[in-house]
Amino acid sequence: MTDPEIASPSAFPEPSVLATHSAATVRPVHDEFHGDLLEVSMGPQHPSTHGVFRMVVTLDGEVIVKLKPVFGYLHRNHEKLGENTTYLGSMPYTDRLDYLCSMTNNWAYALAVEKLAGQPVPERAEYVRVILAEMTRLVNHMCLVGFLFNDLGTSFTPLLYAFREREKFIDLFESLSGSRMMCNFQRFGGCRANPSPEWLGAVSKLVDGFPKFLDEYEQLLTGNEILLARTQGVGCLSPELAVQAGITGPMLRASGVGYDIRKADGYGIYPRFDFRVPIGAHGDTYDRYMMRILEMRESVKILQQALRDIPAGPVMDPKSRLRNFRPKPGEAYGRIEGPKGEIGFYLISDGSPNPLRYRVRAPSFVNLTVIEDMCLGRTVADSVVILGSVDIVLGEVDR
Amino acid sequence: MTAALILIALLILGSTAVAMSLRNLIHSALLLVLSWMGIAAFYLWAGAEFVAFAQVLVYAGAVSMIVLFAVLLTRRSRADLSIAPASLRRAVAGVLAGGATAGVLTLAVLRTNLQIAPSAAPTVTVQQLGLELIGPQVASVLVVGVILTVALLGAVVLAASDRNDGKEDAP
Amino acid sequence: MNAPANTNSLLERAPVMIRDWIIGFFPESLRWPVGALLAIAAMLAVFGLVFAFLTLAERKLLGRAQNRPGPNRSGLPFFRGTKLFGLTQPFADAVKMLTKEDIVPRAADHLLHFLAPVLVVAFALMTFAVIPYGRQLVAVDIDAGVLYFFAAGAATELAIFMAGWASHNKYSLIGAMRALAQLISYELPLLLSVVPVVMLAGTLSPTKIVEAQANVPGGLIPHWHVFTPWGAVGFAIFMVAALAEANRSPFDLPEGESELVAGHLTEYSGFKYALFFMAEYFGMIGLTGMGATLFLGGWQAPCAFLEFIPSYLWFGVKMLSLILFMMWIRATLLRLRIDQLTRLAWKFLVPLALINLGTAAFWSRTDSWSGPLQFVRWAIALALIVVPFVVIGRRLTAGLAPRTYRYAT
Amino acid sequence: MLGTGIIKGLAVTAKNFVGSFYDPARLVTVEYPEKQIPIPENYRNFPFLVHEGDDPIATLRCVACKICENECPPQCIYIVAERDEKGKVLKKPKIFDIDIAVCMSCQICVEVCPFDAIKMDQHFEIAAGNRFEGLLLHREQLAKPNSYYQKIHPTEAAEVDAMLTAMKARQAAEKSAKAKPAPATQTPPPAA
Repeated sequence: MTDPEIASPSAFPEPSVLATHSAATVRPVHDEFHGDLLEVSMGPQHPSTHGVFRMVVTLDGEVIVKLKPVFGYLHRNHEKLGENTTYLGSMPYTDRLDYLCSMTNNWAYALAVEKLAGQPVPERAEYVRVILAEMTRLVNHMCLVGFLFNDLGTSFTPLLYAFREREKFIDLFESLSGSRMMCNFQRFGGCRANPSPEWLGAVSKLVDGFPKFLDEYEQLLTGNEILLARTQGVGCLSPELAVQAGITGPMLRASGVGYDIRKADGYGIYPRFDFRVPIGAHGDTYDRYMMRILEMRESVKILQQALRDIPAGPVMDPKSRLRNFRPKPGEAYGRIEGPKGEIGFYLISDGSPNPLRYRVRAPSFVNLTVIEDMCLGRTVADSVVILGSVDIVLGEVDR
Repeated sequence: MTAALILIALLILGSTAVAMSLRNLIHSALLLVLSWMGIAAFYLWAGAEFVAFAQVLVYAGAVSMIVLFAVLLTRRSRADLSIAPASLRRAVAGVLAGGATAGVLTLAVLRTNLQIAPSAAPTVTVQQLGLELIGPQVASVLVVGVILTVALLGAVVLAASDRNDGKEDAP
Repeated sequence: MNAPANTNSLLERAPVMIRDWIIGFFPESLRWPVGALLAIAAMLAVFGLVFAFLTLAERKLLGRAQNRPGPNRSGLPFFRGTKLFGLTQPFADAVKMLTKEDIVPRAADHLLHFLAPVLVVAFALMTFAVIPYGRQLVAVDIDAGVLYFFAAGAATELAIFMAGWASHNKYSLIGAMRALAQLISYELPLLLSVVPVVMLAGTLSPTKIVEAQANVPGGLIPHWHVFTPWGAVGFAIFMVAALAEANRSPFDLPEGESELVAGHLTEYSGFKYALFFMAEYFGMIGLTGMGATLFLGGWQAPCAFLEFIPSYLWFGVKMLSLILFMMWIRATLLRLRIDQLTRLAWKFLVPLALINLGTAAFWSRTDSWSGPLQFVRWAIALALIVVPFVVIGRRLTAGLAPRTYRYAT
Repeated sequence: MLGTGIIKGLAVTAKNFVGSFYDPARLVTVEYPEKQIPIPENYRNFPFLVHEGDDPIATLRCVACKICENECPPQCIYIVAERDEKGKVLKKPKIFDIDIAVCMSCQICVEVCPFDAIKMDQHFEIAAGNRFEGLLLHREQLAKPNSYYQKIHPTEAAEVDAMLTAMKARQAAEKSAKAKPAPATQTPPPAA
């Protein structure tokens, strides 16, 4: 069906509305000398939109005058499903939200339910959760950086280097939780299985070798003049607009706002680890790329500290119940610093085994709302790079 | 050899004639380029390789692009141009103009005494051409140079005036 | 031109002898056309095979650079189990391309849609006529060969425009416009980088340019143009511009797959797409061939005593090494945006090529300097080139540098 | 200087290109059908039913208590309990279907099963000709011997067997204690 609002060019809002909305000054749409505007629909089947996401782009020559994001193609009714299954039943579905980092999704959901039911978590489980979360952050940032350079036009070389390293981490997830990406590993009150010393040894060996990979990766890319030209000054996001739009994660820190939930909330046992939070200055695509690289280096530090002083003991709280788990009526909001930003679960319980309301605060969805402001005045090639730097996963955007 | 000559002449005339009659502007522009290629073939037949390749390089390479871009970018205004219904007055004006130019051309051709050159023209090597250009003809080369730079600067000014009312494009 | 002893070595004269032997069978009047047809057939066969194995080499090189083996599964049709390290992959691709359905969009301009790939390949092949592959191995020895080469190269733009326009699709139109902007803006540095060579060699004919780079008997350093200051910079500019003319890696904007799907090739499939693909490789072969002829001494051996190896092998080695360098670039570099690409051409390559012209003039004027003056000559020439390179380079990348970041408390 | 970043990048790709010929870390592709990557022990794909003895259907551990059917998030398990001639429900599943097209191998059924009757398999090459009958596995196709379970999950199987034998021993001890002083104590119902 043709969306009436897009179809007829005359239905464009007055340029004055657009002008106040964003910094780019937009020429009147129909003046004679400049010719008409070209409307191009990029997606949903487009090689570089990271899944089924569509951008209806109005071009004046090469410059974007209007960009309307259209998503919802991957909507699977995740939240209504959450209301019809038990609390445990929703856990495997959280793997399918942001399918690149299932461990952090599980942890956020488990944290929310533990807050709701006041469930204590043993010490070793906290350490295991931190280790798995930081490993997921490395995996996600490697994927992002790889795909970003694929959008920039390298023929898969950085992507394949990043995936070579990611495979090693994914294999460790598989040997622990049984599945590479759909781990379903956290439970309310701890983890499902106790990692063996050999597994922890393999993780520390892999983590110690990781900075060497990062150095080689930065040597390939960070100084590259074409990369500097293509990403510096492209897609700038002002700190004020970022805060107003509720942006979180590396995108927010790239714009200069040093807000990291691991430091702000201090959930789990993060206060025990010393790590730094990198901040950008310009909020452009290059800063967002460097945020991920520097965050990977910080995650390696956290992992090394956690692996060094992980205690022995059980990973599952004995009083935790798997079946007919009925938390007392009330509500809770558990959030963690996922690789893409603040991923939070808001639960309302009415005492029955199914939650009354099950709401997911997905970072990709919120970070995507400012895509038009960053793309106005840029060219088509830039819009693809800006979308790549926002790091969206459609499973999380559409839920 | 004359058969090839006639063939090329027919090619040039044919393509320009068809180009005039076609509705589709792009097709006529491309046929125009074909006629330029025909002229380059003429130069080759006359043994002036340098001029032939220069013709192909300049016309088929660059001027054809300008023509096609012009046709492409003014596509919009063509729609508003309403062609007046075929009236007798326009037909008469057309025939008159055509007749006048044809008359002038045939007069010029008849008036000049074209001797048939006894033997093929001496092949001029590129080096001689170069020396000739830099030697006695150096003034004309410099004048042409100045004209081209002025044209280039004009284009830059035109484009610049178009750009500064749009958003300043960051490097 | 000295005539070292080896010109009569069997391998050296083999191709010419075969040609004369075959021509011998024909009456006098037919000699010329048969010779021409023979040359065409030989070139098509050789460059057809070179194209086939170049696609395989590219995929293997790209694969190995990305820690994967590249195509190694294709075997022979009837010997099921044999693994030939992918050597039959190009023929498998050819069969696939031939059997794929050739879809022409209904709204497309059928005549132009069909004509575009034909013309692209025709013009790409026409450029092969003037490249000297060996001592007597040049198809057509025209006086203005270099100009002919770039004239044929410039005509391919026409065909790319036809492809973009005839597909009647938004993406192809933007792709075609980008391709034209790129080709036109890179034709200038390409030609300007060749002008010093023509100026120093004093001729436009490729064979004479190669002979100008012959080695002094007994000399060890080859007398190629690339070993002079203006030659090195000219060669660098030529290679960058050649990358852009052949739509290769940092400049493969027209079929920038991440934005415009496949640029002006979106509406092509099956054999027509293969023709465009072939034309890109022929363009690459032609440009690297001409680059080797102009700057790397065509079929000249690096030094006198190495001349027992036949001349066409030297040409092959140089051309293939340049092509492998282009593939190496493709495995590494990102793609430039259309305005950066044209800005690089107009604000960086053209001024540098003009300054290079000046240095070449200085170089030719100071030919008579010898002894200590030789170093002074090199120093001045290098200064004439490097200083503007650094100044314009810094202005081009003003404000672009890897940044250092601070951390939140 | 302008070109240095690009040259460094070229150096990295060259290092990887050369490295791929001698350094195994730089050539990571495993050519699948000929060479296979060893599967880690914890790997799980689709569930299967464990049976002790040699007759698969009779000695199934599953008692058709339908806990897994209720707990399975995508509801892909369908159980109908066996009934004897008088209609009394027996502790045997007459029908036990798992639609592995729907199953997402989340192994919640394994966690909630009190009788360790269902475990996760490691067999992933299961292409079927038809989407409906082909991927709907019945009791006969699901049942696999305990020895197979010990082969694919050695450590886990060892714990399960140890726990089962301990429970059997405890029950036997209680039965004998109950049989000797018949009326003395009322044995507590086995933990649900």
